[in-house]
Amino acid sequence: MASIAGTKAEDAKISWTSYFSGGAIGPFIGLIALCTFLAFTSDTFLTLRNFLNVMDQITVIGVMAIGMTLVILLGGIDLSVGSVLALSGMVLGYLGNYLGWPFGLGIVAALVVSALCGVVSGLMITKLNMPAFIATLAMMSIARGIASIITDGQQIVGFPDWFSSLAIIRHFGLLSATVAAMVVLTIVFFVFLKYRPAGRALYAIGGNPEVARLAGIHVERATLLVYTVCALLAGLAGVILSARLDSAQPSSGIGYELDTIAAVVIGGASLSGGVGGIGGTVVGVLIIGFLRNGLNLLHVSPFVQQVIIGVVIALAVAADTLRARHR
Amino acid sequence: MASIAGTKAEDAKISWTSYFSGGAIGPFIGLIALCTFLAFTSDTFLTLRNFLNVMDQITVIGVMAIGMTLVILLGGIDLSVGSVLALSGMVLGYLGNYLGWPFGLGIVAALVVSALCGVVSGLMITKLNMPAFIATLAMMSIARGIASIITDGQQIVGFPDWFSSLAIIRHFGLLSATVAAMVVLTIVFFVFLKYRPAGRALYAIGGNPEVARLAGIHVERATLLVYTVCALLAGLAGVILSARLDSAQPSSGIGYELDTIAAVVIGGASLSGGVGGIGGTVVGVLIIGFLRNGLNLLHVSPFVQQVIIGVVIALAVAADTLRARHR
Amino acid sequence: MAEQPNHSDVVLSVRGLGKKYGPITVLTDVGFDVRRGEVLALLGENGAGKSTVSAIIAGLVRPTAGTMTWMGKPHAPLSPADALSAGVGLIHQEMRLLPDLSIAENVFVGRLPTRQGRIDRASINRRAEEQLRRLGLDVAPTTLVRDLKVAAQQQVEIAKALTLNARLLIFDEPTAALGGEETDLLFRRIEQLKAEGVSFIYISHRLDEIARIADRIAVLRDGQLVATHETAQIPVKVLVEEMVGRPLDRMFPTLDEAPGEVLLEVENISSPDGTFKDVSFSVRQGEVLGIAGIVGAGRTELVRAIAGADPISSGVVKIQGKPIGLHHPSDALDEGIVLVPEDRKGQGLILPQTIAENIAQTNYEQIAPSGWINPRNVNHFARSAISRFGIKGQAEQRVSQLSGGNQQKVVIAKCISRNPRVVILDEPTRGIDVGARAAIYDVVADLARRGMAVIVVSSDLDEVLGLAHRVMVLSRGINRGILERRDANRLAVMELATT
Amino acid sequence: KDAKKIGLAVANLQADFFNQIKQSVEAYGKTKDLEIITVDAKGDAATQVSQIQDLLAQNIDALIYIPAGATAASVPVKAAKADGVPVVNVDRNAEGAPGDTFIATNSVASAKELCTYIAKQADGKGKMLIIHGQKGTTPEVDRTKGCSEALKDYPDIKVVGELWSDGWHQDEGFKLTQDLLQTNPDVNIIWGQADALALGAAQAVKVAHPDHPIMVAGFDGDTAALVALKDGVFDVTVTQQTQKMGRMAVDSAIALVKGEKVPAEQLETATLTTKDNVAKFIEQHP
Ligand SMILES: Nc1ncnc2c1ncn2[C@@H]1O[C@H](COP(=O)(O)OP(=O)(O)OP(=O)(O)O)[C@@H](O)[C@H]1O
Ligand SMILES: Nc1ncnc2c1ncn2[C@@H]1O[C@H](COP(=O)(O)OP(=O)(O)OP(=O)(O)O)[C@@H](O)[C@H]1O
Ligand SMILES: [Mg+2]
Ligand SMILES: [Mg+2]
Repeated sequence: MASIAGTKAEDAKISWTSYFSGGAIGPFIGLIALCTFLAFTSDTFLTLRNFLNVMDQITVIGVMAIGMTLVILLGGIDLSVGSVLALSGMVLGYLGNYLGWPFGLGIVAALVVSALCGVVSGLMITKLNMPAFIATLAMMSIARGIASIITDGQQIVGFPDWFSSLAIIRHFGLLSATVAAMVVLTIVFFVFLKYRPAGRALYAIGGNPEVARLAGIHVERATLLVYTVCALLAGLAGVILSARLDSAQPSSGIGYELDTIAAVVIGGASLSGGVGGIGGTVVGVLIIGFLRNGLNLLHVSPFVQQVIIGVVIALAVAADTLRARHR
Repeated sequence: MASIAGTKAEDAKISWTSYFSGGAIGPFIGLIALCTFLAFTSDTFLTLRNFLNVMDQITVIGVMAIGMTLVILLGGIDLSVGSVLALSGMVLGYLGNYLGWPFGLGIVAALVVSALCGVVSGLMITKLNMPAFIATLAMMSIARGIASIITDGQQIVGFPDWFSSLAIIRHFGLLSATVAAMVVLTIVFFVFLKYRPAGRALYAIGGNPEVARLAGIHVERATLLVYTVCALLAGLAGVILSARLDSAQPSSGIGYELDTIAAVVIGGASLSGGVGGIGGTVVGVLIIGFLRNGLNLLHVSPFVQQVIIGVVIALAVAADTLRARHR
Repeated sequence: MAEQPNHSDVVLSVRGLGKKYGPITVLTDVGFDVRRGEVLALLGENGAGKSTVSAIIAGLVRPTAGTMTWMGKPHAPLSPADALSAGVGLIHQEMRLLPDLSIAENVFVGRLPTRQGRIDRASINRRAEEQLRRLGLDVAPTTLVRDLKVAAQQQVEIAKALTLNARLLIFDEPTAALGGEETDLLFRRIEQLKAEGVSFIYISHRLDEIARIADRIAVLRDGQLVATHETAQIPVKVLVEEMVGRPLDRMFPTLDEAPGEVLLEVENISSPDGTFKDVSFSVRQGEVLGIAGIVGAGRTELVRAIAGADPISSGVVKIQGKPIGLHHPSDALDEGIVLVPEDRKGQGLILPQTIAENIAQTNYEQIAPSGWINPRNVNHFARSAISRFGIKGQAEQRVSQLSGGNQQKVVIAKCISRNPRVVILDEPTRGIDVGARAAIYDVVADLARRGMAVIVVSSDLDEVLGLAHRVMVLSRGINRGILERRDANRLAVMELATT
Repeated sequence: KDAKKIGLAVANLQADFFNQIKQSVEAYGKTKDLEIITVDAKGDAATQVSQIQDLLAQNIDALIYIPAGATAASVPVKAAKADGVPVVNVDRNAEGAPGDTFIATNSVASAKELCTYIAKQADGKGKMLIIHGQKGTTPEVDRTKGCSEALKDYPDIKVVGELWSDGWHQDEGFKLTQDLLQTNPDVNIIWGQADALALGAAQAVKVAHPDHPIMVAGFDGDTAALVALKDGVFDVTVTQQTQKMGRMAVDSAIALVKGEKVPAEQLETATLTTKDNVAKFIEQHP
């Protein structure tokens, strides 16, 4: 037998990092390099307060990116997350502030409506065999339209104190409830994808849906479920954003789908499916989060920021390739 | 051997439509249905003048969609087209209005700069093996940043008369120079993809790059070229938009990448590559163009428009699946 | 035909099975039984409908007519999951594995065992490794499938099926990519499972295997059952006649004994990663050179390098004495070297395209000499290739709809229609039926007769021996010797191949 | 206490109006020896909250806040107040949590003045098209309100068509106008609720070659638009005093840091601008 072996030691060295980053070692190195750089150039970057701020800032994208990871693993894409986020916030605000529903019930309703969007996208994809890109593009337009129709484009301001404090009060001086929710969800889905057969089934479907089907996996059901979960998480992100802004507006979340997909792909996932993971996504989300935060701290002018963000994203991902080639 | 006969007549019937729409018969039917509906509900829709207006309105997306078709055929994606469009316009305006270059030279320079963006994206994809999504996302951010830096975010207004008249004067009462350019480009690339071996090679690469390579096709070179052409066409779209608006601004073209990709995919192209064509793309561009125009003619409120656009896009594409299933 | 409806041992009975794809009829009125602990061989030409029958039984495809009974109960699986839970497993002929997952995960895909709520990785790794070792593959179970060659992947597929604990296993050409040794190991496993009462439906185009492993035989032709035999000891000649519908006089063509000038010279080439080292040989015009060796010997790498598909680290390749640069497959093609790759789905075909498009892709110099394509010429060219190679399909049909063997024929057709000078065929008859195989051998002989240099790589020793003027034996990447036709026999080759 | 470091959170630098204010704040801040840290939310409220957190993390002395999104979010103001940082709101103010001072153009009054001028120019009769901004946003609502108040006095001016843009962009102005002209070729007034929309509308009119003159009006007084106005591309706009607002914002911030009292609202009117008085605005933007 030829040498597939002989790298045991190196394997072990790599594995602890790759364990969490889900194989996205290049981006992981990029993240470390970025943080090191920022720590040396900005005196506020490496403070607990700034770190907590960044955690706050990434919560919305972080929660959405979890769902998007599942979708992309499956070989799909979901362009509707930004619109579903807006719809969720508007439903919540409308039920709570216009119709006077108990706010907790409003949250549940907002999540249900969001999940329904996912169900519709999922059905278009599985039953009508539509490309995910088109199905979710249609849903993107529809959900945004409905979100705007609810109050004829007006925003809704002023939610109960307990609700907006979810995003503001940092318990034990550390985690706000929303950040805690993101952390918990991240861990739950990390474990799910890594240790549960149903999680691994997503990798199989993304790798080759026919093979997965032949192995007895219910591909359609899983697909439907994943789009539902993704939309549900987008809805949750909408609730979190509403708490954070203490308001809901139909125009929120525009362009978030690209940010979210970017975070997942920077984290090493492949848009053709079957490759990626929550670990990598976390790295991707953190790269985007720290990058934006750091550039603000460094007083980089907004236009130059755009250029730098582009370059850094390219570098972070290219690092992976260069490393792979070097081996 | 199994009998494959009995479908000759039907085949022939389908083929003349599928010949031009590139197999996107569902969307083609959708387009016809849409036009019929609009013709009956709006008394201005079916006028020559309105038709010419729509042609004007789709020119920019139409030109970009040609390049995007090539990219998508190859199995790639280009998110940077909107930004490259803006950059092209700003380079043109800056050289012409600020530095006083001859305007013709400015156009050439704008196109060269745009093509360079494509070269850079293409090199990231072929040489650094980066996913097209990330490479062009990075380019999207970089090009937009540079476009804004040129004049510190200011727009540039007022170009030579001959230039803006390119988009205004309708020769023989029909085609303006810009619309004519779009039509010519469409025909050229239609012929290229259909009747030139180099065009067919793109289908092979998109279908299976390894098979294409073994067949002697220079996959890397073709990829680089296609991204360059796509960016070049986006730059041309930027020049056209500048002529049309008689101004250039760094914020133009935001979100056009999704519109363009949507047009191509609605036209039956597959994001996994190897399937699609200019005919289908034309159908996709027309669906989007007529839909927006028609809804405006019908004075539909903007929020309801969004919902309708989503539904119609879904229906147009679903028609294809349902038809396929029916057979 | 001999049917025993109430035979006590019958586990699966199939009655009146029919399948149509739109206007295309693929199966008509197929009926047979499978008994406990037996191997039923399902034979037939390419496109006869064997894979379709298997897919129906395994729940992948739904029939348009007919009924099935499994263990005495009606069997109408709506999905593979239904069939699996009933105890019916399938190794699909064409199915690929999941390249980005480990071997172990591939083996246990869809049924990963858990312990304390977590996937029991230790157990799947152990069981996968154990199973693979019994099949003769010694690689770490955590290796990604992406890094395996075709043969090893096939073994993983087999391991997957064998760990299913199914009561009926359908093997659709499991040995097409395997060498002799691996086949022996597989057969040993099948015998063991038979003894445990597991039944098999076994599909293969290697008729010599049938006599060894099968208990009974059913033959399909054009989607209809034409014969069932209660024993596997049927003369090959008879089986072939039943499959093809006419007698087949001979397998191998007679070769011209007078090769011409030396055309291709390979001098001391090595691969960068050492899969082959310092290999030299030459091929004359009109000569067929066979390359034999056990699986993993490096034959595929070697011929890919000669075709410019992979880089070489040292050595030269010459055509008519002139060294050629090989940086890209196009360099080789320009010199008239074509390669028929071993992996038809990964390297040979663009599945969503039609037969015509696939064939045209490599032949535009001929189809469109002016640089402008006339679609009519494309179809015309394809039609002549279709009839020349006996492909069952229409020019406008997508290759993904073809049966495996017919896909292989399309690959050969598209490569050889170029009129090359050097033709390299890597496992050219994998998955090809006997009749078509003889036709391909005729094509090979014809190529040689027309003055081309032909290289045939095959794991089927009879093929190499029957077809080649000389046989080069490769083992662990090293040329162990080149045997003249008169010296080449099984023993001599195997001796060199295992050094 | 003297102000040294001031944070400037801009809604969207892609819009000329905001960019003008930004440039004014930066230029004027320089003359006062202030460090101005600018961030651009690109129109997204959530991004802006993040950016303001980043600003506060750097211990700014005062915040100049131009809210992004449909209407002003209150959270940034609350966060700044929690850190004891005074806030100067520009252009928009949040209902629940106003800044220490609010500097803006009186949109309703300005729109009213503009539409009154238009109506007079048209001799109090005719057909009018309105290209609205993004539906539901504060400027769109206020400008629409001001204009309709003016038009109440001119019953013979009919608004025969109106459509809404998604992002106040020029190309939207073009398309929407083109489509509206299609069904109403006989209009004589078009009002774009921002100069970009008006410029797009003017271009659409040019393409349509109408057989009668059509008056095109805008709003904002963008630098580039003023040049276009001079060249006769369109007819009238109201110029917001961006430079002055920028200077006022800086002065207010300095005063607030010192602990001086600043009025809660400082509303400026926009100046009606036509070909006749545009020259001085081009030379020196107000
Ligand atoms: N989706 C489809 N549409 C149309 N025809 C199909 C489709 N799938 C299979 N066929 C046809 O069905 C016939 C039987 O195919 P099948 O794969 O069962 O053959 P097979 O006996 O397994 O052949 P081989 O030995 O080459 O594997 C072929 O002629 C094939 O072209
Ligand atoms: N059964 C196997 N076990 C381990 N490695 C294998 C096996 N089969 C193939 N390989 C890998 O493939 C390399 C050479 O394979 P290659 O395909 O070139 O050989 P081959 O002689 O053409 O065999 P094949 O019949 O599989 O085509 C080996 O060095 C090894 O890395
Ligand atoms: Mg088969
Ligand atoms: Mg091989």
